Amino acid sequence: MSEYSSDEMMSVAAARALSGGQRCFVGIGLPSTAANVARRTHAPDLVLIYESGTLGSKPDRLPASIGDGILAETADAVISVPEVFNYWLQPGRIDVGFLGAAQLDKFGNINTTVIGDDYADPKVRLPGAGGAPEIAANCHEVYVVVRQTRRSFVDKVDFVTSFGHGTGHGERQRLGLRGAGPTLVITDLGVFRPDPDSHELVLTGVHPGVTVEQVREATGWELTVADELSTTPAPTSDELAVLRALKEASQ
Amino acid sequence: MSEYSSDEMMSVAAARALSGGQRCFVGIGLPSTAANVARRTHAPDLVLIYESGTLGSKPDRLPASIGDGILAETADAVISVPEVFNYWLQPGRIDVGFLGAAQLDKFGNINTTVIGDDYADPKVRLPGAGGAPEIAANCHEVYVVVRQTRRSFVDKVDFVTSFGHGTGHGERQRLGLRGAGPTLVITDLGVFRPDPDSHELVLTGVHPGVTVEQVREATGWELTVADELSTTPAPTSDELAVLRALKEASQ
Amino acid sequence: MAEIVSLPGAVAELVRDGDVVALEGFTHLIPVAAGHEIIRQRRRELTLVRMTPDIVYDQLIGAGCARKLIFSWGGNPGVGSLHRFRDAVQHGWPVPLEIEEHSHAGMANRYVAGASGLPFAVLRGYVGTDLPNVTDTIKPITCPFTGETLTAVPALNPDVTIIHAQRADRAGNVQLWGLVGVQKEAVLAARRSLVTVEEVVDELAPVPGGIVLPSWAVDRVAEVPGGAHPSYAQGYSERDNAYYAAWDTISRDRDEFERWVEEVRHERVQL
Amino acid sequence: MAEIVSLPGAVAELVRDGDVVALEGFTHLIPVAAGHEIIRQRRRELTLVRMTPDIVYDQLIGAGCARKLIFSWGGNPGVGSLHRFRDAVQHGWPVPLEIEEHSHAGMANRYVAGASGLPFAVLRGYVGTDLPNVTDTIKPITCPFTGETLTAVPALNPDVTIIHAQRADRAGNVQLWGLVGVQKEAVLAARRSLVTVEEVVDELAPVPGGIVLPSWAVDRVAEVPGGAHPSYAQGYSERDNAYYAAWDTISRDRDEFERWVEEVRHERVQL
Repeated sequence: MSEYSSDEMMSVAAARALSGGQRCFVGIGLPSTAANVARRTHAPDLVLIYESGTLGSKPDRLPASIGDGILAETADAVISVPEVFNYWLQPGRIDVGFLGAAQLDKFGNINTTVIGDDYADPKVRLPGAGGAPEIAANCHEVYVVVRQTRRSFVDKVDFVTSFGHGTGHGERQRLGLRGAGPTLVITDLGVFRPDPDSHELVLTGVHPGVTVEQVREATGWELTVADELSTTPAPTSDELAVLRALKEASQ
Repeated sequence: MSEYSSDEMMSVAAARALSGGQRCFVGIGLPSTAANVARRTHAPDLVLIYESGTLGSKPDRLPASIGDGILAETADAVISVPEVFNYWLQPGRIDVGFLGAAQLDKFGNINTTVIGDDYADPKVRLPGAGGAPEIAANCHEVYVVVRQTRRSFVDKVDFVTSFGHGTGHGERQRLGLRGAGPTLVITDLGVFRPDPDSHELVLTGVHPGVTVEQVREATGWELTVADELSTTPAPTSDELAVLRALKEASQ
Repeated sequence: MAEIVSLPGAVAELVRDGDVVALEGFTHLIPVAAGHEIIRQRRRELTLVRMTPDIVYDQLIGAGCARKLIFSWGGNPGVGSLHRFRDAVQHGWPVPLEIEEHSHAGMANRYVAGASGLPFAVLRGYVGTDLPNVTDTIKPITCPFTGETLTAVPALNPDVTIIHAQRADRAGNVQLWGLVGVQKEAVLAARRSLVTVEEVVDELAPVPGGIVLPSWAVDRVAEVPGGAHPSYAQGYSERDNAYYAAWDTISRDRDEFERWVEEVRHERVQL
Repeated sequence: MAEIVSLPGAVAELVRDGDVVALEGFTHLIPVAAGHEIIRQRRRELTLVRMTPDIVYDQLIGAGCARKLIFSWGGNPGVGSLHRFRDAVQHGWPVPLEIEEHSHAGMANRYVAGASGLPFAVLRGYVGTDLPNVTDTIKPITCPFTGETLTAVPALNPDVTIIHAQRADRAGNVQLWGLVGVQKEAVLAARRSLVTVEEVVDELAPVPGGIVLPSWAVDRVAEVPGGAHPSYAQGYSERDNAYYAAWDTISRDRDEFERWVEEVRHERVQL
């Protein structure tokens, strides 16, 4: 077993969550890294869909952006941006939406818009929504991958850019949203899943060497821990090799 | 001057109505013949648009249908059927809609749906609307080319498939239709234009050898004749040669 | 992922009595062989959907497969009328045919809405025409920003869409080019889909103007060379204009038509 | 028909103070040179529109050309934040920047409506998010057939859209391929349009995945080789990732940024 960083553990854990044949709508950054590792390891049939308009991209390096030319050159089909949203995402053809977040709250709501209470005068202006609101709404389920700190993992997001479970307790269904929303959150510390009733995120696994106390300290709400807490298997040398090769190829 | 048929006179007269650089949405049959003659004679820059999804087709023979392969092979761009209607026709990008008709009435309304008063039990079931209702609505103006008889040239169409001037007197504008509607009707006998106020079709020209009385007999309403009645110049030998070559090439 | 199967197998599996079925193709790439297989398998009570019902729909209607037609232009292109269609509408032969009639723009947008997972589409259409008086799937809608009134039509979501394409690869990815019509939308709008192709190849070389339907957006693919005859498949075949003209004669007469149907029913299936 | 002109001439003619201007391009084919020309000509009070405002919009905003931004994602892709954009939003420097914020799906559909001559578009979007609370161009709409509530967004119809493409022919027909983004819709939605191209050629050979905008749908074409730098033009250039990283440093500091603007303003125009 090699040495590895917590970021590498997170990427590998996220990659493992994807399985072959799934259609995955890939956000840029951490989600793209994880999805590409999955396709290069246990899930070669994983279908990668990017909002720049590519269906079935098979990049041999990490794309530098969602509009990287390699995504188009290796795709089964290149389509317009309106088409990717209207014909492919909106009707529920995508199994998994794979998203990052600047802020994530205990009900899986995502903020990538502003930090601070005042939208008009924000503490920090973030990039905004991009494709995320409709990815979160229309994919069968959503996986979120995010580095966990008390600032990113909050009780309530300052701004709901992408709706997760709202205030929980079935609010998605009441709003008529057809996808299941965030069913899995993977951080550099562990793994979270929504409670089936309350839809609050519950710690269901920790990465090797991480304590529940560490997770609690990096969580901005009173953390619930699952009765059966798993420990993520450490990255295999194969997984690490693929991850590092992908990252190196994209320098 | 060669001998020519009244159909040939009609096609040539219709062709002359088009001018170079115009974007023309071409219905199949008589309109397509005329538009292709125009492109091969005085209007080489005429842009032909077919509802099968071709922009700028340059066929060297008459297409057998609006989906003839030659239309795609010679086009500047081939697009989907939804796109041709939504992005090109609907926003008013087309100068002239060139239509045929089974029945046409004195206000330029077109029927290609049913003959007879009872839609549910028609005397004759016609093909239906096709692209015509929106061609008639959204082109800057509409030219109609039709063989004229008392059965085809009626006081009031049995069914309004494509709206011309309705009951006249500015009804188009009141309905919010943006194109000018039928501004020219060419038959095998003569040429008609709507009166600027009433919008009733008025005979403004006759083809060589045709009398006003003949036109009146083939018109199903009390015909108004323009004060200045022109006589269409007979087809030139060049026009006839092009028309016949196109027709021959499509056998 | 699309499975590559035989045409009879695919029709037997996908097309059920009473289904809403779209066989799309705008003059080019019409899935005629699949239509004949539906006749052969004696499907009944179908609601047939197509922008431009032509010969193959005349055949399906004459063979008694349909109880309803949703369409925007029905004719034998370049020749004239559809006599079986007329006979069904005007005389209820062999069974009455209900019709739901739209314009091309309306039908195209109904497929777009269906492909987009929306319940309706908006267009500038039908204004002043008699179509809204006879078709109840045309309604006004008001723009919430400008107050302008436009026209709404409901989504089309066929139970099955069948199209014909030039090629598929062995994984079931489908490629078509030339006039692509409304086929992508019709497939994406459907609950189930079948694509007949001229050939199955190892790899889909990119073609200018070509579109690809990924394998995971299609249910079944069947290799049916010439499956669009008498229409054409660009790069593979020419339109058989004589057949269109000949159909006019066959279809004018019920007896002659019935002989034709018997022939189709007894065609050896070689797939 | 599109006229082939110089870039400075086209910008001088088409882009006016106070206009709504879209420079579209989804990472690929971003019309950066045209953006710099707008800075050079010191346009003011523009409403800038783009799904993915990145470096060139950061530059336009920093140079004081814009009073408003309509967008769905603003960042330096693969690097981080847009510092000039943040400075304008958070501190009103050099002038206050109003924002109208959507999602990608909403923006794409706003262009589609604009290209389609419709006043609004319908989508499944924004439900449950805070965006409708801060953006007044998001409204509910009811399906007249099912009663379901969906979301409407108004059409975008820029005064001018500028895009970059690989090629045009001498008649002004424009061809682009690779990631085509929302460029066709943005051009068709606009009142006036300019396409900068890598090269003007005698004939547009068909390219797989390529689309053509006919000359009569475009107002002006300008030959600007490398006009997408630091983004790329598939088949012509690679993305200059180092520039994106370098921009982070330049844009963090107002003084350094102003030196950059001065350099752009004094660039020799060779077109």
